[in-house]
Amino acid sequence: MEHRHDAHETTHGTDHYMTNAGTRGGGHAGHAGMGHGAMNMAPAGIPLAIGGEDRDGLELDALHVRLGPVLAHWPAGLVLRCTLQGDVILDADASLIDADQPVAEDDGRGSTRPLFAARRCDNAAGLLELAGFNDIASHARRLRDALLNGDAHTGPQLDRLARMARRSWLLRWSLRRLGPVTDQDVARWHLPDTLRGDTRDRLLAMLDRAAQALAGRNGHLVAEQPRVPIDAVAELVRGWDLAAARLIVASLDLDMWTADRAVSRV
Amino acid sequence: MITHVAFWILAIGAALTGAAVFIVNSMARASYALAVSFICVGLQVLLLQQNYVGVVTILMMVMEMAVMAVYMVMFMGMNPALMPMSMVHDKRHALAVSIGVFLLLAAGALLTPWPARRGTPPADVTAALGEELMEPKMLVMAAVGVVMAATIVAGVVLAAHRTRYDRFGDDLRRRPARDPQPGGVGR
Amino acid sequence: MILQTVLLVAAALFSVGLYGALSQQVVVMVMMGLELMLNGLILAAAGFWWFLSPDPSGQVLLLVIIAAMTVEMAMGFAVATALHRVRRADMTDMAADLSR
Amino acid sequence: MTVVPPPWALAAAGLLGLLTLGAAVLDGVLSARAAGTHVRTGLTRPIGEIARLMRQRRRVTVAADTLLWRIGGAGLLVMALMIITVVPLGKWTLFDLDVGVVWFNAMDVLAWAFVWLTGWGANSAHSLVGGYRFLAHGLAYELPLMFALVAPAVAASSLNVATIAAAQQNLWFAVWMPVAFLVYCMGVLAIAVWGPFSPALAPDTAGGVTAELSGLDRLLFLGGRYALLVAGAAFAVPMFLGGGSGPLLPAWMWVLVKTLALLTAFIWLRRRLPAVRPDLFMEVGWVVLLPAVLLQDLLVAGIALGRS
Repeated sequence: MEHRHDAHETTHGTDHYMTNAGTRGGGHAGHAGMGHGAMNMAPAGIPLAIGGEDRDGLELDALHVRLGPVLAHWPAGLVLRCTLQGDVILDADASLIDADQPVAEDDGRGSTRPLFAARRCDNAAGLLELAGFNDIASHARRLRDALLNGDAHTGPQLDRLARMARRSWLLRWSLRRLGPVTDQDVARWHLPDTLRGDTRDRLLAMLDRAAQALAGRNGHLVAEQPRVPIDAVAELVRGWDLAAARLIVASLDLDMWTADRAVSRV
Repeated sequence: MITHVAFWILAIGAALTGAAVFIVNSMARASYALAVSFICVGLQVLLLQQNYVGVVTILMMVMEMAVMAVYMVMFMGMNPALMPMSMVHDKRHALAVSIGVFLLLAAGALLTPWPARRGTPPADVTAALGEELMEPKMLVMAAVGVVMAATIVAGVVLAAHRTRYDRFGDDLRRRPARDPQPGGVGR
Repeated sequence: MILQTVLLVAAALFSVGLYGALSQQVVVMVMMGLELMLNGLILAAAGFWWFLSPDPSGQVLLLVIIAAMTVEMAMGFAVATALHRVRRADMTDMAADLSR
Repeated sequence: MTVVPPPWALAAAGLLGLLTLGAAVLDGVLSARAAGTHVRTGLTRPIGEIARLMRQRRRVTVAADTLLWRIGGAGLLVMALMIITVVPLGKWTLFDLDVGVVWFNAMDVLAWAFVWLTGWGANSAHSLVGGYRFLAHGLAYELPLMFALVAPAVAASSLNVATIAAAQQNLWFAVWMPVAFLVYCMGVLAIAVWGPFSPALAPDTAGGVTAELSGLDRLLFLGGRYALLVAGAAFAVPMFLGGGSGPLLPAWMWVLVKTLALLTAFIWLRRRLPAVRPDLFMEVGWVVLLPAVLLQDLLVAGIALGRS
């Protein structure tokens, strides 16, 4: 469990009253009763949080919260160490668990077309669940199960899912303008082209890729899949609130099974 | 009889939770102690047959204290939410003054020969209040309304950090606005 | 429940609030003290209304007190936020120092 | 209007409990159907969940504010009970308060306190974020809800719930003040932290205010949400849906039927609507809902003035 009064790792360890009192020097006798100095600064053994600069200029306490490696609807193995103020992610630092372990070179799990499509459906279901669209999410999950079971006639179902996602104006309202990735971002962080646009665009693209894989239209699948540098994930969530960040990460369609050092595939 | 018992329970509750505001260590507890004190007073006002005012007191104050708790946690720098705190100055003088004031007020309350009750309560107290507000005391209502609206505007202006120039650009033409996080209607 | 007891309770609430308003250093805590004083006022006004002259116009006073409280709180919060932004001050005497 | 003696409060609480359980079962069935599993699992899951939570040992977190945490967890259920005291069932009521509408309003505001306290008490970042998200929602929904409650009161020129119900003999208020009705329904979903207003306990914050809740506390909190849906639906009946008026059936039965119908709609809506994040909803609440409901009030006031 993470605590909201985690230790602050930066160097300005004094609290701001002390700093203020110091700069003002004398004329300060009235504060004798305050007795800050005598206090134990770590209630229940947890040092107090310390404020820092933030985007709203409120200097709220900075909390250190780790997201992952295991979290519902979260790419397993991804760890984001976030510095939160309120629920805004001030700073984040991404890493992968077991990144230095040798990964079995493609073990066959990601190679077949239905499995590739199933993985896209799973990621889409996670994103939809996070956005609170329970019905479409259950649809995506059932489709994933059908794909994994090798059921026939999944193509029309996938089309239906994509149509539901494309037509829902509520989905559009809820996911548009979240975590936009521009052409410059793509170039700067070496992101795959498929991530361009906002969260809704990426959701639709995800479902498109699944449909293409099932129809056998894209030849490359895993071997030539573009990769998402892990640091870009941290870059993308910076400045968003916790929930928006969860949506953005889910929309990246990360696939950690084939993760290698500091790189993931889309 | 039951009203008397209820009144005294509420009275003791109001006073104790009121005192607890300045005794407890936790900001959350302090603000919600004050909320409980207000609820007790609101219920006492209900006992005094002023239903509307009593219930409105509860309504307003619980909301205010919910906001208050957030402000406490936000702005009480070194987080006395968890620390035992003693953020008082001139404790002795304050105590002396307030005890003096209490004695004065109590003496006044007990010793003043209060006049006998004039008039009788209206049959429907709330309706009477409404008519009063909308007819003879309309000015009060109008003034309160304007003051409230002005408060909303002034409060937002004082507390806001970004102006419309930050959002819409220097010529106010940028659409959509540049916000840290986009809002729901997409302006 | 007679007028005297109601007024006693109100006086107690008012005095506790006064103690808080005088002794607390943090702006928000001072506001809590003020609120508690107004709380006492509400009770006293309700008592006066009921026991002395239960005609409708008296209740208007109560509503005005409640309105005053909300305005006080709203402006207090706004000022506290503004002070915090500008100087990181949340103590009354810090705010006083800043005015010099 | 007959005010029944206080012991009947127990019966009212029992009825609330039954409807609450029914709501949980209905939600279970709908979830099971959507997930493609057998409907029976949906029927039995709420019961099993109650049994599990009653036996579960409480999770302990470091430096939790246990007192406030427990108060918050149990509070929603108390709110629901307080709300139904002013709802007339046919011609019986527990508490014939002349300012019943304001009473409902005062009780629904308690959600601000209880949900936030539940988030605060656990001393965990995720649950605290959940608590704040609820308050952010509150800032957006509370004022429209208040003004939505004003509309029926103005139309019936009374704050008494029974009088408002009686004023709808000819036409339900829901029919000619649809905006107020919809905003009221939204408010009920919001105080129950339900459906679109569930971000305070959504999976995107690892469960939000419920992240660390366990055992009896969790049962009370989750049960309290269903109970609030029930209470909100029940209060809508005299306010907007004509109270006990209706053909054939006795008045009290009509109240129950209407409550159940609205409750079913609430439960069903959860699956159909996305969660509205507070950052999105704040603007909608102030820019769209508040003006809309104020216009509705103006219209209602005009019609009421024209009638008198």
